[in-house]
Amino acid sequence: MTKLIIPLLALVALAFAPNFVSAYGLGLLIGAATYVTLASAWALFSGHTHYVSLATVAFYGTGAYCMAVLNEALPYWAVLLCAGGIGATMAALVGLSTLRLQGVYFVIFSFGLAELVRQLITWYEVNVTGTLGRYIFLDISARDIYWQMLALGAATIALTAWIHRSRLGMALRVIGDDEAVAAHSGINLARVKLIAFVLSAVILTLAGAITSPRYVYVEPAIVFNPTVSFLTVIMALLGGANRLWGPALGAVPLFLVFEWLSTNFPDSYPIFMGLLFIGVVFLLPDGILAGIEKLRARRKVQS
Amino acid sequence: MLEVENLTVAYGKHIALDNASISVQAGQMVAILGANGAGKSSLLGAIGGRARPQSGVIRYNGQSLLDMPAHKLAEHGIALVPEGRGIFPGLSVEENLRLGAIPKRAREGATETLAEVFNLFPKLAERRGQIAGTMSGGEQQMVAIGRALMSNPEILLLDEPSLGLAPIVVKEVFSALTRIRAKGLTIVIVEQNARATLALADYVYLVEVGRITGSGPAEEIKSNPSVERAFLGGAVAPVNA
Amino acid sequence: MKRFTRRTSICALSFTVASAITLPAVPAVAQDDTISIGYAVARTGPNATGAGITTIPNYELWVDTVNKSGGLTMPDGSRRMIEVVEYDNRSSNEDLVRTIERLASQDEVDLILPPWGTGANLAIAPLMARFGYPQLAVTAVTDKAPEFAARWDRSFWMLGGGHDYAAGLVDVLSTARDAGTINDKVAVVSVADGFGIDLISGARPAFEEAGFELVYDESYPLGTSDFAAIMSEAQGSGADSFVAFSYPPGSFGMTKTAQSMGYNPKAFYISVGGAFPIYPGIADGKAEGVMAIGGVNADSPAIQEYFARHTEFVGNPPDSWASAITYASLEMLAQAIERVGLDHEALATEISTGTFDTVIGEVKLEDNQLRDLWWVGQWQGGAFRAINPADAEGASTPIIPKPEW
Amino acid sequence: MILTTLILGLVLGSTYALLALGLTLQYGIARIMNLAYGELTLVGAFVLVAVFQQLGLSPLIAMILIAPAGYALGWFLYQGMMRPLVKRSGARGRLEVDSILATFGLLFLIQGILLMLFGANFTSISYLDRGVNVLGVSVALNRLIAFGICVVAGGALVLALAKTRWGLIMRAVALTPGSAPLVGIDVNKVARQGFALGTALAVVAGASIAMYQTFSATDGVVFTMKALVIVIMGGVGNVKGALVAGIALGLLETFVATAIDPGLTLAATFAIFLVVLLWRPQGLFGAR
Amino acid sequence: MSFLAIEHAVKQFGGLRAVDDVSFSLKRGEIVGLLGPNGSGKTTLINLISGALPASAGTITLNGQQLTGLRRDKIARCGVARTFQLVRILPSLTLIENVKIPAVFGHKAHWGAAAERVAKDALAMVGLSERATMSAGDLTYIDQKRLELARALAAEPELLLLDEWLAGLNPTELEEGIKLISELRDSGLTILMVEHIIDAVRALCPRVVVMNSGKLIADEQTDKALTDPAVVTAYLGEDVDA
Repeated sequence: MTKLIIPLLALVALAFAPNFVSAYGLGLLIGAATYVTLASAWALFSGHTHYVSLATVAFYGTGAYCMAVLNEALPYWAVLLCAGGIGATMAALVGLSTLRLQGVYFVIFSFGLAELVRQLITWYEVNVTGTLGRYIFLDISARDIYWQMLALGAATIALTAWIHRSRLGMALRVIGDDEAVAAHSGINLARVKLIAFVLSAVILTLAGAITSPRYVYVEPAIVFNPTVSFLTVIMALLGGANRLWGPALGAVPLFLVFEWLSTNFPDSYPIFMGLLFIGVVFLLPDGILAGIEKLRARRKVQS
Repeated sequence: MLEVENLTVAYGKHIALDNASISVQAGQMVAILGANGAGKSSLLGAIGGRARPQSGVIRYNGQSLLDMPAHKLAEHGIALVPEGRGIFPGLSVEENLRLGAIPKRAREGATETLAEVFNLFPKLAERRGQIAGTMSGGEQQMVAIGRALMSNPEILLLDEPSLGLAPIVVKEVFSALTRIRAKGLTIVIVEQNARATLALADYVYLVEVGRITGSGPAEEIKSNPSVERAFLGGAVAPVNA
Repeated sequence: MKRFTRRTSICALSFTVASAITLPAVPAVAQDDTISIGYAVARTGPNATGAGITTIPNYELWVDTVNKSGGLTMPDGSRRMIEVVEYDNRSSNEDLVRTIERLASQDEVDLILPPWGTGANLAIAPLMARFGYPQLAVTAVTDKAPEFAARWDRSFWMLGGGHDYAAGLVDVLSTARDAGTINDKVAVVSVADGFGIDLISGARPAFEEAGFELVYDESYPLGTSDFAAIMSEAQGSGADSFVAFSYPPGSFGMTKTAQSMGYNPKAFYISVGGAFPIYPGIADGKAEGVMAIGGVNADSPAIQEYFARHTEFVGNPPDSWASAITYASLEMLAQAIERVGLDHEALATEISTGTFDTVIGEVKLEDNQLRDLWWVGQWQGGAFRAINPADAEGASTPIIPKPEW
Repeated sequence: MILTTLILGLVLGSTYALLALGLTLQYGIARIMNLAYGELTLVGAFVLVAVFQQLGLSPLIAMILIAPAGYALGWFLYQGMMRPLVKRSGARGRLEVDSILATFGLLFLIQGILLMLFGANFTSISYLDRGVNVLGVSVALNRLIAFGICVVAGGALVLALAKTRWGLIMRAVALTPGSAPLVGIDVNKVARQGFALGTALAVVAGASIAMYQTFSATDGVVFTMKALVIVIMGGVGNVKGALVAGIALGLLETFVATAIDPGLTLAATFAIFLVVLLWRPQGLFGAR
Repeated sequence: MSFLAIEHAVKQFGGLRAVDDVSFSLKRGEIVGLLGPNGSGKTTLINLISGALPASAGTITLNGQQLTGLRRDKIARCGVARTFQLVRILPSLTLIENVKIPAVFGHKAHWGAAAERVAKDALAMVGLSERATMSAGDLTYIDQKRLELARALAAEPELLLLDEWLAGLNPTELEEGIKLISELRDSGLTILMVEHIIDAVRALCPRVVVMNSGKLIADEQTDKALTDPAVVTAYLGEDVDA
């Protein structure tokens, strides 16, 4: 039971946090909550299966676009519903055709997918609707966005926790360890991967829809920014993509470090980011949590 | 020429070869016989630099081979034909053979060696342009042996050259080995095809479950029932006799 | 073991969050004898190029000029030095929005200067309105400017809308057509983003109304690097006028492609980038007669002085479209502060209603918009001169047909 | 009209092919999926411009200097950064993901350095920027030179791979690295050579692009993506495939731009790419 | 009526026929050894039965249901469990988790307490109960083999395919292993085992099928097969007159 109480208390504390921080603090909270959500949702699929997906922004951007297109036609909750549905449909179509690709092919495919979606939306808007930039004038405060994102992030982590205990999570872990054993044990590889991919995609899409009102102006080049995909991957990997709290633990400090770097060293920011990336790959290949455990195990052995 | 002392090879927690010692004289053909999974390939793999032994000594002409990277062996006149042949399936027969002559010791006279190999395996000469991967198993084995010969070796290590081949092809391969041996090359051969090997070898080691359980001149071993036992068992009484 | 790890991770998590929240609690105390001015412009990412040419050099030049002269003058006659708080928005609206929040609520700067780009300016408009800062949205081209100015009454839109530029261009071409120098066929390409779409959707009806026929009309995606196919189609279309609603990479690429393939339309128009100081170099010294968006009154002493100062400080001349306006907006800001001080509301009112003396001449906004703009310019004798509106003071006469490359 | 499309497409495609050659070597021989490839081409482009503008060196002569410098750069990158990853990964197949992540870091690192050194501005030079009549179609001379560089570099590479001992070793490692030590090939050395040569080709491609195209420090990803598409279409490690796929892509883009809609060129590129990935992941010309 | 029926099974790899028109059948409750020299196609045949590879031709049926053409997981859910030639455990999972998987996803599809019970029973069967919460990666080789068998058993299979499960064990372990399999046999499980340790085959299997170069060369009583000249030749090769 204590396992549940601490996260719940933390969640309540986080929910009240906007009362105690400046607008910038709230902005940081939103950013951190967004990346925790993205990284956790990414890890929901990729953490155990080891499929490195760079399609995060394909879904995130689609969510933002849904909000931009539909916000005047439908009530807010209906837009979110639509965004989730579109994300799920897209993920199902993509998943059905691509989840048999392995390794680097899947990585490249997922990256190409984000580009393709962006190009197609651009072409459609230019040639069919004749407008490209869209405006989101919704009466939603930063606080509302924060609460929604916090809820989505909490739901993602809760869902992950639940999946870890469910048959689905078990199947995902087995697939990550050894696909052949998984299949011979009776696991339907395609279905399991597809379900996880779709769940992850729905969350990513919703995250995009929820944050988009903050930017007022939405354009494909803005919402399909590939950096989002890359950041998500590195955050999840830094914390440990196959642990429940790993992605969150990677997202929060990295987000803050990037924020600090970009405010203090705007010129050399990419250099730091590059070095950080290389550092993670070389020093913490399995993430912080695994690193801590290893260290502790070593200490245990010594003592 | 080649001394192996107290060699132990383990894969993770599985000990494949336990404390094995063999000795090979120049010009000899030494056979290592045993059933599947007995550890004979591990022995050859350790000599050929494909498996890292846990302990033991491998000396070749007085020099230790343990710290030598696999690609340096060819330069020292050691040619390995591994289990599964290790050819380049995407390249042509001739390219495979020419790759064999990469070591410096083999470059001079490579043309003559190639002629010799074609002489030994006329089939390869006919099909020099064919992509090796599209050939039959026996032909691929010939490519592998031919390629090893191209490196102008002093010692040839063969790992189950008869593996998965039809009996008629096995005959062909072994008749080629006879001719190679006649040229005075030192050969170490790992086989489960005991009869063909025994007919050819000078000296034999028997391997059972990771240990060397017997050795002697081929003539002696031939008449020894331990060979049959090494392959077909007999120690445990059959329950359903 | 497992549970322990989970708990530690939660501890770590809450710690980091806590530090994130308390971090901003240490305020950067604004000293009384300085004025802190913040901006978050793209130094990296796709917007960095535009910002690096048009926005950042002017901000730096202005701050340097003001501080060298002893600081900004306050209504009481005292002088206060400018202290700059500068961030990189990484060309990402997400980072931009948060940085503005940081400038407003943590750094508590006195004034915030806008970022480069239409999307960026729109993204921060609600925030600026909420924090009450006046927003001098210079590098934002939008037809909805009147709407935005009404929605956020402290925002000022200073670069017009796509329709304005399109209409100006059509005006130039109509005059030439009526004079019989060009035929009534036009080949037009546009970049597929908000800017390009705004211009082309303004241009289509304007061309039609003026009796032009669009014989080639295509859009190309951002990131296109090869224009050989497009230019060859345009060349084969029989049009005397080539019009590109393009961004710098496209403007440059199309120029070079047209030159190398010997495509010599009588009127050659490109958009962003055409007024950049590096353009004549890119056109291999053959920029004469090329028309582009924007323009300056090259004969005005104020502009000449500004160009000289900019060249000396930055190392190269400014672009001849939005640079001068960016600088002018800063001069307006300084004069407004001198008149009413730093109170945001008073400042906004003053900018909205006052008249200012700037490098682009005397400026007075209409409905929070700068309407007194140059729509079309042309390279003439090594300078990029404004040619439309033709009746405005300082307008040069267009050279049509353009000399061959 | 068809002739124009053909010639323009061919010239464009040759640039793409040249761009992809290095990447296919790096991935095919060194087995490093180098996401920083486009940044390496930019290094070549910026160096060419710097050398041209500061020292007044003719780009063609500069190219002769840039190529070996690129080789050295690649050599050190492999030895310093990739080799430890290769060593660590062993047989576990981690290398793919590790190299993707590490070169992603490298991407930012190089981009940051380029931004610091050269700024974010568009850069270009004018060099032999005049039209030449090719079968009635006007093509820029500098593009023809780039086409020539592609033909020379690509042809030399194809010949060297097919006819020399060195080429045979390269192909052997590319196809069956596991068997290479058997014939005395030092796989590490060959991988390093492959990576270095790939880097040399990257900078040469960048330098030849710089002769006629405007670019900025943030353009690397575009080059990487194009090169990746071609490498996958041509079959990883397949030099001839990369040449053919590069030219095919150039023709396709030109065709789409003239016959369908320039707005769909990039979408067509990616769509083809995705189709190839799904239908023939081994590439259009891959035998595996 | 035969329980497992293999009819004219063929597997072609390029120019190589790894399994060449093999037919034989098993009765329910029977234990049969699958013998043959290295490279004779035994593991490939196991792969065809378990669905790891699709057959090029022929049919395989279990209890009247056709297995050929089904996906691996479907075949597993039909009640076929297997071990692997090179032991494949799931190193990041604990022992009990390893074993639970087929209990959960196999043809009985247990969950919760039932799955737990099946998994525990399977671990108990191979004598690993006390280490149930250990990480599988920390096991010794023989224990990994045990774990793999336990995992196959937790599927509560109708047909168990063992691929050289006894290989690599030392003599003491070997005896234990033989005992374990004989217990399984006595419990009525149908077993097809690839094995090289002839003593073990003699001890366990009354009947063997022997393959060589992809073809079935013998299907008879074990002691008869082992003296069959064709089988002996397959193992020892033909006499070559040098």
